[in-house]
Amino acid sequence: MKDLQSILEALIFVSDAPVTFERLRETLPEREAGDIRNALNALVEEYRSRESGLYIAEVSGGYQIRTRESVRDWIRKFRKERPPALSRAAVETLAVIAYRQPVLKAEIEKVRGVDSSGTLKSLLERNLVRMVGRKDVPGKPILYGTTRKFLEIFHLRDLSELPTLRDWKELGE
Amino acid sequence: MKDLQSILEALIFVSDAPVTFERLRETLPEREAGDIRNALNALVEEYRSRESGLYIAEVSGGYQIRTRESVRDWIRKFRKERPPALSRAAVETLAVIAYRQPVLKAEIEKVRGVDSSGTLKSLLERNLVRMVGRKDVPGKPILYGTTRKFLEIFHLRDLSELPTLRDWKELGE
Amino acid sequence: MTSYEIRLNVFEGPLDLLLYLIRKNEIDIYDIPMAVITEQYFQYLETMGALNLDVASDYLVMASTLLHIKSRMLLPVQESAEDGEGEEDPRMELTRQLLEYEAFRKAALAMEQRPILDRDVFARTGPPPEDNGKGRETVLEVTVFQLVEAFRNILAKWEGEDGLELNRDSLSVADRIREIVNRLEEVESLTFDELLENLRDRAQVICTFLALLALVKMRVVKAFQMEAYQTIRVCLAPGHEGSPIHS
Repeated sequence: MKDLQSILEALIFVSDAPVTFERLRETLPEREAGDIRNALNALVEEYRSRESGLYIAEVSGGYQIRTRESVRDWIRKFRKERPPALSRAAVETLAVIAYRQPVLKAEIEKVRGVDSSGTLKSLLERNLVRMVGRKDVPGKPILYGTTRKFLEIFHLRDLSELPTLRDWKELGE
Repeated sequence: MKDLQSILEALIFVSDAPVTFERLRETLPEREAGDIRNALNALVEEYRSRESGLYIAEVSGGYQIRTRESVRDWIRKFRKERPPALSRAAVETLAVIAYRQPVLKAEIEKVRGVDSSGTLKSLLERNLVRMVGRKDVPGKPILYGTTRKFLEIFHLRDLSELPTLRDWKELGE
Repeated sequence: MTSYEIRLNVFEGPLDLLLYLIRKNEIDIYDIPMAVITEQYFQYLETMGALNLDVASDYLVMASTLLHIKSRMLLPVQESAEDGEGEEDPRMELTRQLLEYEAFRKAALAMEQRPILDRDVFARTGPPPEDNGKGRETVLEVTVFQLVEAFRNILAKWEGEDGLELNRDSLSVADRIREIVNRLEEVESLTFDELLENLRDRAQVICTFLALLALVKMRVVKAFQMEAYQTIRVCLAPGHEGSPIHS
């Protein structure tokens, strides 16, 4: 493995969140941006071709080493604590927020047809949703949006990676 | 890479401490101990020959993926450049200041129940908190408040946008 | 319990239930037979009642909507309403709502099928291996809600005190005057916004404003604008030193 590639691998490895290209550049100012980009691509490709238990995920605008889906069952067995599962209500609410942000609680509830306070609160607590501001109408209701952690958890590079909502509509409006 | 080897690699990767051979065996009871041992050796050897930024260390009776010494300087630089995330103590102190400002250090400490000098100093250095004046009592103690940067970081237009306990209650206790 | 009954708990809400009924009966969503759907919907609610399950109010609201639409369907269609347009099919609003909800439901389903972190794929946890963990504080990505929560938790330790309705001593105009001068002594000038930032309520804003007016009147402070409509800045008036209200 080439020098630059191995430095990048180590940097991505030590970080506890996806590492952005910008951050890698800042750490390696003496290197050309193009060289860093190429080395990154080569690294991603190397992980892919090695068919190891790991791969480099491009999520939330950055790079992160993760375990492959194929070894999922062993990891789950190995890790005894279970991360709280996302309920259907939670994912549904997240979908509305992800597509409609910035969005009011009232709008979420109108789409879902049910009170969403509890779900929203737990999404806030889990840091998947955040307050992005207040709407400038009487009562100044809170506007919600998704977080960086949401992108990380759902394996999204950015919000544009979500399929458009139209794809899910049976027919036109 | 062979199947067993990639499972072992992933298990060692996700663990937050060196993984012992016994723990690996427990996770893979359907595999022969000898096979596991061989796959582990092959894995260690593969990391060595790849000359990547990582290697598999055999430490304190277990296996752990670590960064090589050759990339140490970049790792140190990488860590230093990133402003460390807010610690729990910092968030707590910031919360007290945000909601109680203008506030004295003594008041913060009374509310938190612990000495907050260090945390306060780091919040000042990070420009999340500033001195807003002095209280007109003997000794003229400094009053603290939040900064514009605080608003930026928390996506607030102004302080009136801070969520209130009532907002929280509306989401159901 | 029959499988029919068990499903009741599975519905995410009235829209979910309605979609289920529509799909089960292979109904054209653009031409919903209101009588059939309303009847089946009520059957479900009755089963829920019989099982002593709490029927959430959301379901009841939908029940009345269904009845309302059904009754409107019975009225003769009024061609050429006053605004010239024919009256919309009373079911259209419901159809739109159902289609929209269904689109989000499908989106949610697609999201669930992604390789989800900590369910399907895993990242390294804990402190970086080379670091011996010493002195590293837990890192957090903080949102404002975590701030309120932190504050709420701290307050919870204090019995009697009621949340954000804090009994802070209200600042008097004199206090604000002193504070403005103190601040201006440290920086050259402040914008109006900067003066008003960190104020938590109307009373404080008013206090500050009155203080500023008083200072301008006493010629301690000068307010100025570089150009019309630009930010108003204030600074200490030339020749002035220190606070006017040294006690």
